[in-house]
Amino acid sequence: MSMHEKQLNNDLFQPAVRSSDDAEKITKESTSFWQDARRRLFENKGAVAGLIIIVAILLLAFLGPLFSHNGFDDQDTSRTNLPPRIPVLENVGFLGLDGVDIRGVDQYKMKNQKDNYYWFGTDALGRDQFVRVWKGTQISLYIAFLAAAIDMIIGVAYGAISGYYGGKTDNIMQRIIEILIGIPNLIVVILLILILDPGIISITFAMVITGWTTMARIVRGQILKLKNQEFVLASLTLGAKSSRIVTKHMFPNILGSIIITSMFTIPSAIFTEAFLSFIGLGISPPTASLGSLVNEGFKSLQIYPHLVLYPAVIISLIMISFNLLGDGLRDALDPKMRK
Amino acid sequence: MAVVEREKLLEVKNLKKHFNVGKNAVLKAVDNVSFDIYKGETLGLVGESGCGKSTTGRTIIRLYEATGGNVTFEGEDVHGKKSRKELKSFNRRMQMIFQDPYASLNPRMTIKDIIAEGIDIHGLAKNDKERMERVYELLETVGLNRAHASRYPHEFSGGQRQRIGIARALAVDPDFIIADEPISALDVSIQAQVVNLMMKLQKERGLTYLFIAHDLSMVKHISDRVGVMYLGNIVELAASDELYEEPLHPYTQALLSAIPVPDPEMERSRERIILEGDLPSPISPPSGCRFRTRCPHAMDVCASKDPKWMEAREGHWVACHLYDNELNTENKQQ
Amino acid sequence: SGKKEEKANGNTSSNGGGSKEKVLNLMETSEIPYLDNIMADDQVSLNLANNVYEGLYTLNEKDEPVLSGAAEEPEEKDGGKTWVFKLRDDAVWSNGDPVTANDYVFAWRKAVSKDTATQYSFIYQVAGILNADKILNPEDPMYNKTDKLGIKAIDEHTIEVKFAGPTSAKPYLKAVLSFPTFYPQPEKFVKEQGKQFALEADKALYNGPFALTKWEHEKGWVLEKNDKYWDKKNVKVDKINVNILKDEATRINLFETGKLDRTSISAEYVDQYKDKKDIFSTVPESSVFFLRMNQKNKALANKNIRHALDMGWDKKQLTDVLLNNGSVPAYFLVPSKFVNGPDGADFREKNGDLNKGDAKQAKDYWEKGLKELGVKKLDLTLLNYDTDTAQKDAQFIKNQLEKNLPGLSLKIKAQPFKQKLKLEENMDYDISYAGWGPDYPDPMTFVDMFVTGGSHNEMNYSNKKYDELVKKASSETDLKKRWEMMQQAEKILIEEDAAISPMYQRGYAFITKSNIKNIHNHSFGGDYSYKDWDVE
Amino acid sequence: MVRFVLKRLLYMLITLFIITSFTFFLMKLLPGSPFNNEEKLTDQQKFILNEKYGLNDPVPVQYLNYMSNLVKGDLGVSFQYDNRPVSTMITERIGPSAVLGVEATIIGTIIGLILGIAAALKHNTSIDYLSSLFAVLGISIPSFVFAGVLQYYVGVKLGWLPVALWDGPKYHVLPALSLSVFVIATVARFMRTEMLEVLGQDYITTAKSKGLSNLVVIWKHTIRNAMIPVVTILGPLAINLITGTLIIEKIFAVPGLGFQFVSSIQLNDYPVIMATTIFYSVCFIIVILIVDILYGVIDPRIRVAGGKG
Amino acid sequence: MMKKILELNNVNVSFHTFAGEVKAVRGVNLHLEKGESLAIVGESGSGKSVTSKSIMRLLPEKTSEIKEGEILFEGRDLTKLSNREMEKIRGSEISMIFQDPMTSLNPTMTVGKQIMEGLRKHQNLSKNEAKERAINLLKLVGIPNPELRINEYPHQFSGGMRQRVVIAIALACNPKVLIADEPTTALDVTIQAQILDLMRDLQQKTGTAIILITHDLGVVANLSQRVAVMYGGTIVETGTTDEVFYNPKHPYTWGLLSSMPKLNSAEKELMAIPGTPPNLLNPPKGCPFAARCPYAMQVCVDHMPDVTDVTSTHKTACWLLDERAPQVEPPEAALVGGAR
Ligand SMILES: Nc1ncnc2c1ncn2[C@@H]1O[C@H](COP(=O)(O)OP(=O)(O)OP(=O)(O)O)[C@@H](O)[C@H]1O
Ligand SMILES: Nc1ncnc2c1ncn2[C@@H]1O[C@H](COP(=O)(O)OP(=O)(O)OP(=O)(O)O)[C@@H](O)[C@H]1O
Ligand SMILES: [Mg+2]
Ligand SMILES: [Mg+2]
Repeated sequence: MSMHEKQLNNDLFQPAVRSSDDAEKITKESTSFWQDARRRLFENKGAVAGLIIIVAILLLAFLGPLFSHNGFDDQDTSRTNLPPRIPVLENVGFLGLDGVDIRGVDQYKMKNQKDNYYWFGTDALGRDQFVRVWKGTQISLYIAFLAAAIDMIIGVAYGAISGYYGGKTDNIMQRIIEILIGIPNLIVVILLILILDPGIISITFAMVITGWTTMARIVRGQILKLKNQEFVLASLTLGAKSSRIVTKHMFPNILGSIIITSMFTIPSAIFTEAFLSFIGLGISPPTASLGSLVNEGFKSLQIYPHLVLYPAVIISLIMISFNLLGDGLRDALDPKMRK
Repeated sequence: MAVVEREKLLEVKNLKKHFNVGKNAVLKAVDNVSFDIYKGETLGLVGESGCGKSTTGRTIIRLYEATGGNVTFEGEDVHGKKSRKELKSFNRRMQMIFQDPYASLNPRMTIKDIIAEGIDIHGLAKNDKERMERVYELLETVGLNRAHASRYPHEFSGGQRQRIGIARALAVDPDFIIADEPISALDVSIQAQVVNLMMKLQKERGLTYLFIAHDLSMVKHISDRVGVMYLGNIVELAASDELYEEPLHPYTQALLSAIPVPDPEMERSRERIILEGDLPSPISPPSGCRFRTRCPHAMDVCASKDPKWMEAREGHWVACHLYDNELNTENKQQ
Repeated sequence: SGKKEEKANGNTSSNGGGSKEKVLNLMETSEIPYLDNIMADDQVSLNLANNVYEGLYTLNEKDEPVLSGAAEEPEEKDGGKTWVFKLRDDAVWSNGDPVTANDYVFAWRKAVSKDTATQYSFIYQVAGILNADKILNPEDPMYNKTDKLGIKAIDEHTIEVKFAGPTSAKPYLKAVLSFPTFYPQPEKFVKEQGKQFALEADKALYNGPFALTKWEHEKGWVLEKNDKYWDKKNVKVDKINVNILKDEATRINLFETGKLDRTSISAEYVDQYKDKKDIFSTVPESSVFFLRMNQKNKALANKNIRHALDMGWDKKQLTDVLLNNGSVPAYFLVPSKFVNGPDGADFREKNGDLNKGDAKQAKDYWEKGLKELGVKKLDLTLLNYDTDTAQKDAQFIKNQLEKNLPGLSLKIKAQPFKQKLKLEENMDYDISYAGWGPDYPDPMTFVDMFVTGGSHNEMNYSNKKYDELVKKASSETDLKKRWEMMQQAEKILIEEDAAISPMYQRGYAFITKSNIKNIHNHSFGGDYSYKDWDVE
Repeated sequence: MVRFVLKRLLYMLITLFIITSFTFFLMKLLPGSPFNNEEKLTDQQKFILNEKYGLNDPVPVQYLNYMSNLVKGDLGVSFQYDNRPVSTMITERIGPSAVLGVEATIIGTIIGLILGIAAALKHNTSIDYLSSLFAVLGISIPSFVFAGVLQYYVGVKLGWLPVALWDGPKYHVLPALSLSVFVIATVARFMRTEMLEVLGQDYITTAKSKGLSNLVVIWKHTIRNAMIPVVTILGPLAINLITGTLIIEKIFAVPGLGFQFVSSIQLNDYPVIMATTIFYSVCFIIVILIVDILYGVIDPRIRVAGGKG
Repeated sequence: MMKKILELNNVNVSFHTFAGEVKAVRGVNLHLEKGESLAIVGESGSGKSVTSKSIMRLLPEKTSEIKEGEILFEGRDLTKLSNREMEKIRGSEISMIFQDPMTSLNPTMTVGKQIMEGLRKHQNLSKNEAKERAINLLKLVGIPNPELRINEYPHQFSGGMRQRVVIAIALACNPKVLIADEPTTALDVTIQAQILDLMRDLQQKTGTAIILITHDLGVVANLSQRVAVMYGGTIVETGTTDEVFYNPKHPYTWGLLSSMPKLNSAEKELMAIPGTPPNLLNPPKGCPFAARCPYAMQVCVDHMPDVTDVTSTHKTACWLLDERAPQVEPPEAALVGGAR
């Protein structure tokens, strides 16, 4: 009835030879969870873009200042408030990188700085904004990472203890968290900053003191879930000690959530710092953070927009890229998405 | 099969496991369950979802602390206070296989580490080479090969994963394995792989199983004796053939008649006992006999009196007022 | 909103025919702390009091006291120790009640009462009103006995004021009496209102050129020409809207959109506006800013080090580039164009600029100082305000000093205003950015700060000669001598001892709509008298 | 339900007690005194002032006084503003802040929902990417930057809307818009995720298999269910609005609570700082409570379970 | 002869995923006659649900595609209908029940509303009429107190009850075809018995044709007149229930039958099908079962077997039925009848 019946050779109707292993063979290459996650992460364009931007900003934060012969606090009142000017790009009119300010005056000419190039311009004290922006980025990132790290330590420890021991301990610890959650963080941060000596450590401390509850809740939730997972029960029936359960079974499985949560702690710490700077409670000069630079620059937004533009763009870039990376990591690490 | 003179491996007496759920609410997941398991046999445990099968298994292996009753393993009380060492040796002798082939393997560990976990915990291998040897051996025992050792769980199919779970349990050379619905998450054609493997292993290693399932045909196939649970109680326990041929308890009867048989002819001619309604909530179970609300033979006495757990025939235990001779004679006298 | 504007327009046209309603749109950076003139202790309150109330004297555009509530100059008795004032009988409160002698007595007694606890009660001591110091001293038996204060109502429109010492030693006395703490208050009304007094616009009575007709807390207020004011024909402006605007960009934006007539601007904006002569102006002030050098610190106890720190930075760059608002470099304690001496000459004319050294000189002093101290390096902290401008200034100074004085490292510690004051009070600082504005129009308000143990000498400075001069000057009735003593004291303080390092005399840059005329400001008390302002 | 609310009220009280005490002692740690012109005060005067405000008592006594007054609803008087009762200061200021907050929430939620829904329905299309980009930008760019830019361009350059001040509906637009950007972004992001989640649910397939049109399925089954979890983020959003108002009110000269809070911080006006903190906490806790209750009301699963239990 | 109400001719369905094209259904031919009950069995991932969803056109619009073939419902090709026309068919002419009763009802809408929705859309009933009808439907599927329960939410119902509600929804407009995708898999045996009983009852009353998807052969034997066995996206064997159970021709069917323990047999060794199902991302060129088939020949690996008519109703796609192939007997365990 069908065409190829005739074309088929009789020999083909012999039992096929096969090794017994064939049925169990796995053809795909072996991949661990993390390799898999990495692949998924790299498939996510947004996350990759975020990652690249973060790396680029990190590099620039440390290498950027080296591009300039100026220190971040080198003042010169003969070159104050210069708009940005970049070689080559200065010739591309619409970019506005030609040293002409918004009133149309070539400030470099006016201030006898014809031979100098300040890529991001200078501020009211004649400091090279390029160096300051990257130094500020360093500080902001430092605060953010520190906050995230401390947050992680306290939050993870609290959440893990609460979830792992369960029962009364959990009950009490949860009640405490419930009460803490009722406290408006930012207000407490503001009050704390008021009494602490302003500085990186105080700001970080103030942010951390209220910030860890989210992490604690997430970790607790995860631990509670894991505690009843069958692979943990299996380990228990094998006689595993708590330490083994925690290190081998729980920790590797909540690491993803911890990373994801931290990815969102970092931008929010940067944001909080910027906010504090904005209401005058941030880093004290001459040290600058992105937030304090924005705050300073914001006052002259209309006259010297370059002072606020660059730090604001970098804050936004950091926020965007951490958010994108965080989203990407969530997709990559969230077991829900896994087959 | 001679029921007499067999060596008891495990004795469960009046086992109770209650969970506190919310304020003042107690969920009696397992309530007064007693049975014995003999060396080398497979005891099946069936019942509807939520009737307490898993809880029974988990309480026996001490994943849960029992609320009451005791469990003796080879004459030794395994509940109550124990030193860590004693517990550890107990852990070596009793093992468990889990239901969900996806949740029962740690996704962050390689197969060899999963299987070797018991070996590591109990220090059963002197060195890494010996450890790997044992892992390979176990893999082969469950029909997988060496190449799989360094892979991760998500790369395996459900059946393969379940076999990995079995290999993990076997790694410590247990005598007794509690298999909690090891096949219900698997496809029919794959279920046979696992069941055959389990039966093969039992034959080879003289293992004893407590086999928990809700699929009666599979339970019957693998078990020597079967216990039927309903809402935290065991209502009937008998040798599997006997149970299937002459079920005594109305619930068992209904359960059996409810199983669809892959035989159209038979299906067409079969009389079905369709039970009314659903399983009541275990938080507020019916008084007296817990099955009475759905029982086609319910009597007044069922609401007021707990049925006794008694041996209606030799080796055939049942808890039902229908078979309570005293009660029946009482009734007759009236 | 459309409706509001319409209404405003309507007003203008209906008022019209002849005169158009003259409206000023001004701003403040903070809410009115006190509408009660006795409590007023800050620029906003004092300025308001100056415009809605009136005392015996007011300051004219040259800052000279002129009669206002008093009908004529006082009759002097007791060799000048008692003054008798005749009050004007046409002055009334905004409810129509006359302003009586009793209102003065009531107000002055209230001002020194412990229950009032106004921060400006000390001005009664400054004026030398009889018993004021005793009434205010908790240790004195006369403490809080306010009826012992040297003021008495002779009749409904006459008051008699007694002074503790000769009034001739206080050439500034009449100007002091123009200060709002000396204004009268309507006793009956105040008592009726009780705690509510002056908490809202309608909870106070006004006897000044303007009345507060609307007060929306934290938002703004409205002053309207006071119809009952005895001199209302000389009040040109009909209405003044004041909004609270804390953000500078907002102020500029409002100015640009015509919603605001005048605002101060900071350095950044000066560049923007300084060429627009018709709207840009700078206004000098009588406040002087200086660095306190705490002599509790060993290094700062060294005169050479202090000299070095004073000369080691470029004051002109600070005022021209950073402040850029009409502030001038200060080489003095007593500001210029503040008050004229008995000879009619400015205080500065004689003393001129002190310590006007350069970086090289500074370095020499520095090296000498270091040698004397036997160290190569010095770590000092500069206590600072936390405002943006102060921060910038401090960074500039730090940068300059560290550059010019090798081995110096200066840390900046910025603190909110109050905290900074606390630290100063505890002398818990090395160097501090400080400022002083006059309380009365006399150099003494500056000079007596640094006497040994004085409450404003928060830097452990002590010089016997200086103390002597100041003490003598305060009771010297020969005004010329007195003047010279103060000049001499200033010289000692700065030229000899470099006890402080003056930074600048503050000025403000303003942009003002070109149709606003007759603006002038006072060097103490309330900043402005809107009575004189005009809108064209 | 009643029990749930009562329990929550108890927590609220504990939380409030902690916050109040915490704030009180923090205030005591603040260096500096609250008096103006302190430079010019003599020790005598300071003593008198302290006496007047009860600041010479030992701290525990002050604490007890404060707490007992608080229970009576007396928040003390402002140090800055001539004995003005703090409670009236706060009640006067709530208005603009609340109006602004509510407007921002409403604008933000509506626009956010629309964006989120559009993104989810046009999943993986340019609409999705655009809306997601906007959401990320909205979360990433500080609100004061938006405020500054809006004020300058819309207010000054274009002259469409008032630059600042608070004199009628027209004046609300820019501040409310600046404040709502974050709300828009957050709601959009959340809604998108929830929509996608719901769209993948079995009951959506069931609804489709009934023959309902796409529009009906989306409107009646998807959006409603996706919106339930969105309610949970309204709490955090509300807090964020508080922080937003601190800045936005300053920029737009809105006479609100945030504005006052910032000035009271700058002026060390303890009673106002404390009262505002307590007030914010109360609002915050109430918002959380309302959100929780609301959640129960709109989600029948919780409603009925709560009702039974 | 009965009338074919639904006919699938050479239907191919693919999913476009990141990893590539998943050929989930490959050349499926099926038909359903009026009032009959057809079962589709096969292991997980064999394409049963995809086949049924493609009839309803419920596959995800963006990622899936019916690549080839036609689906004729009363002569109309469903693949060619506009969305609007399809909406008219869904729920009124063809309706569907899904596997998981716990998730297939909208948790925030009362049960009554969910039943009424379809009614109001397709039959233009007023609110009260629809309510009346919904109550009747609930009564029909055996829910006590329907007047009260109609206002309750799904979570207030037990699993079995919910599945009854789902059935009520599906039956609301008296559809001609009811597709039940594993309607009892998530339920307990005793509840499953109730539901199966109910479905059989309803079919007799309403005459609706049923496509029953399951992998439980017991359920098939219980409810259906004809069976189609799917494997790897293709139909490997179809026939009447008796034919397939008592005279199975395909080795996969044999495997399926013999891997099930029988209550009444004493056989101790089950026949397991070794290995795992094929990867549909890259489906085998030949017979999809070849890799696991104990009787596989070389031809099976490279060539798709032809469909052989065993009887007019019984068709099998297997090379073993070719005359050139060696004669193979089904294993003992696969013989359902043998044990009788
Ligand atoms: N940790 C626990 N806390 C509270 N209740 C529990 C817990 N574990 C089980 N239960 C309850 O105990 C009862 C019995 O549960 P169990 O898991 O033993 O049933 P099962 O027979 O194994 O059901 P299934 O067939 O669904 O696995 C159920 O009602 C369940 O909800
Ligand atoms: N949305 C989808 N995207 C990609 N692949 C899909 C999608 N839905 C189904 N598939 C694939 O199509 C194949 C057939 O799936 P289908 O759901 O029809 O199987 P099934 O026979 O119903 O199995 P089960 O018994 O598990 O329900 C599977 O390999 C599955 O991975
Ligand atoms: Mg179970
Ligand atoms: Mg399916």
